[in-house]
Amino acid sequence: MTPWFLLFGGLVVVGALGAMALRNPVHCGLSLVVTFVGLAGTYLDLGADFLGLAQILVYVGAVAILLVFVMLLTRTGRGESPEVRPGGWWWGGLVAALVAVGLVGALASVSGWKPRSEPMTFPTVRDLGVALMTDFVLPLQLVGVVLTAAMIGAAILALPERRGGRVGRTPKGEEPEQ
Amino acid sequence: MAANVDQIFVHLMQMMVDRVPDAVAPWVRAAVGVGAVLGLFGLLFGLTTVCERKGIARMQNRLGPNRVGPFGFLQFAADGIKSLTKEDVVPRSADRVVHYLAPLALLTPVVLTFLVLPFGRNMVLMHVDTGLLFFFAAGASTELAVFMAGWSSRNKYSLLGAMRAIAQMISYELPFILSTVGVVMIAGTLSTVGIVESQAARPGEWLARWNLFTPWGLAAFLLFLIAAFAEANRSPFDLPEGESEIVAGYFIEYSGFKFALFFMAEYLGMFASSGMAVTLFLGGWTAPVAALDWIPSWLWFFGKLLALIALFIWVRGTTPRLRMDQLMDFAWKFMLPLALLILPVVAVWHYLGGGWRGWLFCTPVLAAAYVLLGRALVGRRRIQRRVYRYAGEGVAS
Amino acid sequence: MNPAQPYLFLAAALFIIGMAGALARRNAILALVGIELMLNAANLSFVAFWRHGPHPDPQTGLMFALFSIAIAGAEAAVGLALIIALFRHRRSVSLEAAESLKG
Amino acid sequence: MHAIATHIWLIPLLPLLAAGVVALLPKRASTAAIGLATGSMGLALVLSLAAFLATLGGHADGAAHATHIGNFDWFRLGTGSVRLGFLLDPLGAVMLVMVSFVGLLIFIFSIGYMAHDPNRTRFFCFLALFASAMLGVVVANSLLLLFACWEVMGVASYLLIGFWYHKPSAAVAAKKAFLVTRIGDIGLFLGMLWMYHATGTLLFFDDGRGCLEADALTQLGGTAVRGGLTAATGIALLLLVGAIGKSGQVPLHVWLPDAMEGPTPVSALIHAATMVAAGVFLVARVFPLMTGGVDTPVGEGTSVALQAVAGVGALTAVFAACLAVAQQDIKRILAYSTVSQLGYMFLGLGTGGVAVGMFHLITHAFFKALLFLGAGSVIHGCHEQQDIRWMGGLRRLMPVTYATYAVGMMALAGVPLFFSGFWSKDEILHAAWSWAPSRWPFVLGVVGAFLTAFYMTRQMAEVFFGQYRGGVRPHVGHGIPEATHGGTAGGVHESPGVMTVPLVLLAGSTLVLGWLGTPAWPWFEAYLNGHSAHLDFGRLAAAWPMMLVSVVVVALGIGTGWWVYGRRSRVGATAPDPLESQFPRIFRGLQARLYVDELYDATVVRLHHVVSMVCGWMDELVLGGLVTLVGLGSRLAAFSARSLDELLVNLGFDAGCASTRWGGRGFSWLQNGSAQRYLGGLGLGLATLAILVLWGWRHG
Repeated sequence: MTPWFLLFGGLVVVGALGAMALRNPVHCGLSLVVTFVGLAGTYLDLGADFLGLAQILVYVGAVAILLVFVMLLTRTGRGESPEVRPGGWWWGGLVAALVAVGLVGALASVSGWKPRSEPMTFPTVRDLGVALMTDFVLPLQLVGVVLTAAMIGAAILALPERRGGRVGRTPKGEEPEQ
Repeated sequence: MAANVDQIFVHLMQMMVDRVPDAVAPWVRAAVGVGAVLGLFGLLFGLTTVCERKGIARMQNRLGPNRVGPFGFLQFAADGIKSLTKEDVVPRSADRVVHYLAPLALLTPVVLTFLVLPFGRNMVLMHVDTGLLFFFAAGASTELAVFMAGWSSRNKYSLLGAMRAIAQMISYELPFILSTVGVVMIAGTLSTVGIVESQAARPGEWLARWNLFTPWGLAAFLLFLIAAFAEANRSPFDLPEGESEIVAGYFIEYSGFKFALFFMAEYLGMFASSGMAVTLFLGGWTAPVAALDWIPSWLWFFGKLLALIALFIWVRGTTPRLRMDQLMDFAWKFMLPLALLILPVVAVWHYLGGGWRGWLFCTPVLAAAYVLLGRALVGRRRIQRRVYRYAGEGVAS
Repeated sequence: MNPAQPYLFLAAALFIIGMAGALARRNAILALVGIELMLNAANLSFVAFWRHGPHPDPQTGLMFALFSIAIAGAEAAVGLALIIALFRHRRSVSLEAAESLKG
Repeated sequence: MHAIATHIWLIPLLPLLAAGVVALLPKRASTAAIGLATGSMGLALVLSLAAFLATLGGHADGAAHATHIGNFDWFRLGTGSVRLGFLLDPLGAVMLVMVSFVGLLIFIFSIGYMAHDPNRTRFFCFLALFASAMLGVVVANSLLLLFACWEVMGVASYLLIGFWYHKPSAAVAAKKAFLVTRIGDIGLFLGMLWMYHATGTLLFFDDGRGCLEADALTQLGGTAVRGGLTAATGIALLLLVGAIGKSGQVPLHVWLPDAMEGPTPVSALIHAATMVAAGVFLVARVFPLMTGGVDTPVGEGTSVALQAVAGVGALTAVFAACLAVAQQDIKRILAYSTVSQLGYMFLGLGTGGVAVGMFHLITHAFFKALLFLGAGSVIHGCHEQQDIRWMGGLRRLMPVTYATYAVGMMALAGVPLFFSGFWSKDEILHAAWSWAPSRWPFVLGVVGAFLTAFYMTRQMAEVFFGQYRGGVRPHVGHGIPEATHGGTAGGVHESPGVMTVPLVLLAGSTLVLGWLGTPAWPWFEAYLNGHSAHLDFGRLAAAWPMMLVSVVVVALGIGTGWWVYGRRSRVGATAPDPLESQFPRIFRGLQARLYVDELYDATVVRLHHVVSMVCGWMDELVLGGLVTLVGLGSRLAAFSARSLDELLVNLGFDAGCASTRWGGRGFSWLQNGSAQRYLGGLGLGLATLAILVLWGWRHG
């Protein structure tokens, strides 16, 4: 347990708690960013440089921005009242506690962990690229397909709908009726 | 001798680190490095503001600052003192915590981007395998700070400005990143140092191998530069801050030192982008021709950097602001396809091994794409000389 | 205690926090945030196992996490698009607004 | 020799590239599209001829099988890899030449036929795509590649049938063709999976490791599955289902006549010459598998799969011929005749082996393309009129079309000596006669031959003889102004040269091709088997009784046809058919295609409706109803309890009642549409699982 782990782990936990418990959704989103940064730090600490930076690039640079942007678009910035379902924490907490019992129990009962026999070799970015283009080329292509489908799907979902079910851009000066 | 001058800063740093205990050596190295960068670029920031004001004034037939110090060059010091001493006004309805954190959240990643810029031979603060990725990861984080500033002010202009800025930054981030991929493909590394070294002249060659000297490199450089203008929210992409439309964009409600921080972060971001452009396309600290190798590497880097900054100022002084839809169209319908096209072109270039065959293939392809995309963007509208019509002229015709 | 265990406990904590939030919040965006947290917890454990696991495989764990990040990006985009579509119909992003789809 | 064998993949690639480029062209660039598509097809023909010559050279120097294969890794998955390959052998080479030659002629014909269609560009794109897929099927050395091309072909056929998609009937026909052939494709797909499972490869030939080579066949033939069948038989039957679907055999023949809604060149290309032949080709390609995995002598035909092939073929031959007798649409008659002739091919494959079936395939492709293009020319001349009752007397108005059509008709009917259809059909009948398991296919074949001669005579008489009866009814053509035709002949005109030249070329080949497979000089069979042929009139002598039989049958058919239709030509378009007045019920039944479509509507489609209704109902029941039912049940229990309560004890049960009701509500609470509840359920499940595993781990 390095000091870095304590620092970043603390960021992760505090950020996650904030993301889930703060009243204002925008604060939650910003708190989520803290979690992401903490996670990226943890990855760097673990020696996964590329992954850590990718985490920042994807989550902080894209996902979090997208989240807050959607919050602005849907005008939830002020927060709805009440922000939590009636009995929500009770219910969520119960389920989460049960899961926690399971997970922590499983983790705590681990025994007979064999330490790594040979020293760790950290793959360079070039190694990762070569692996992506050889052993993992099929998953890579699949991810490409999934991302393309998601992009098109998201664009279509978010396009304004017109009467008669046709999806498309509304002509200028003609706002969709709500 | 030349080698000593070239490495003078490296030696200085080494001397300093040698004098402290080993345990704190890395910390000292980091602190001195960051301090030097902050000091140097802080100073550059100040001088740039003055130069910009004076330069633009000259373009607009004005005088510009000319009172403080010799030829007004100490104006930035006066401005700095003023902003430090001004009252820090926070709107009552603002979200205080976020409002306070926003300038810091903007400045921190911008400063981080300087860590991976190689200022000269052996002069990079953080020599990592993933330098370019680090640069973009840090750069991507700035959007969040913009959002924080705009949202927390509880001002509709600042919110509008933030949304404009985010939309613009996300749109231009794609060509910004994609235009560099070609360089990575040729250099075979994400390390900024490796990229610079791959552009140096090989022994026996008289011309350096700058990426700018290839057809795709030129195209990618222009794309990168345009995207950098947009990322820096500078004219002609200064919609997020358009004074005449939304007062000052996302930092309307900032005053005093926080405002100065925003201002500084913007300029530092511009320097970082320029530095990255130098690193990626202009050969970093390498000399353009082998005969000029005796000039210290850091001089080359800063010379190129200053040239690019001058270009930034020049563009700001001479271009009108785009409209929002033009801005988006330009990013998605012109820059993104062109940036994507550059990738296969680079692959073919690599496959052909450059040379005249590479030129023969790449130049027409890129030129054709440029012409076709441009025509598609402009559409049926014919570009013609602007006709001015004045009130009182005939309404008919 | 083996070296991976702190990271795994951290991942478990992240997962549980995310799950509790996803179950409790009314706001659909925040439920999505909770799910993102759970995904990130899974990623963290991938990386922890990659680094400290007994099986000396240089890349697979990283690759798994990398692909997971990519898929999570797609998931966030589609989820948020859905929320926008929901908002357009109901003028609200409360999950209760989407409860009319019941058997 | 080797140059073409190793570059055989160019042949399908060229039309594919043309299709790709044409797809990107704007609509107005139709000239470029036509040039590209036709040019690529011409190049493909040249390459095919080169390939053909290469295989000819192959057995001149004494090689047993002039087969060239080129396999490559498509992609690697884990440790295994999926391999594809290309193949050039006599069977494929002759198909290549046929497909590209007929295809090229049809492309040229289309230039004239589609000259007025505004969507020519799209049309040629589809045509080229189709041709590419068909050529791909021919050169594929892997069942997987064959299947892929097969499916592309299906898509292209769908697009072409529905080319005039603004006509509802065309759109429906396209959908029907697609769905019905899909049923067959499921069989093919399952067969393919089984094959991969059993042999671990999908390559046909792979230096002894392919699935059509001795090792795999012995293994497949030796693997018994239930019912006394071997794996080879099972796979062969499944592949046969695919072939049946594509080749329009009974019971999946219903799509083919409807497919005539497409433009006539499409009918000629797809539904006469090439695509429907793909089923036959598939059976021929996997013939070693069809024989049951063991080398039975050709003609014995003892394997179950071959018996099925022969049975299906014989049945289809007669069935479709019957239907053809009563059709009024010139293209539909040809369509049913195609189905019937395909049945002959299957019969030939099943009883006589590859050479017999393939010979008929090749000759049929030429004369049926000829007939279809002739029909197209007639239709084009008659202003998109397709009903033979509204034609007549075209002999004088369209002399070239008439002459070439007559050649095609006589070839199809099997008029002796000079027409290719005679020789190929005769071989099939001969093989059927000497087939050991049963005499029925032969009898059915003879009946079919009679019917074929009969309905073709009918068609000739109706279309080309008598008086022109059209020009009265308003036409439902596309884009032909009403004013262009007037006068007694209704403006009927001979088609332009670009359409008649292919007709003449096809007629010429029809006359020549027959000589390649006479019993006296069985060059074709020898070529496929890699021998060289010898001229021997003795074999002709041995075959003459059969030839006599078929001559008599054909003469009888043509005679009857002429007696019924030719003696007195039809007076007016609305007059009833002579057969109709004689046997009204049978004729109407035949006209309505023996109600097969209605049967399918009443059974398969209805069943499908019922099944989907049941599914929908089950869905409601399980997802919604069940919960409500539980609630209702508990309420019912509660209600009865309360009644009892009120009636008998009037106290004490209230609490029980309430709790039961609460239970019912509890069940329906599970299904409340709240995503978070569902997520919570997931979480609870996960927790339970984790705890159970943990428990088992501790105590297990």
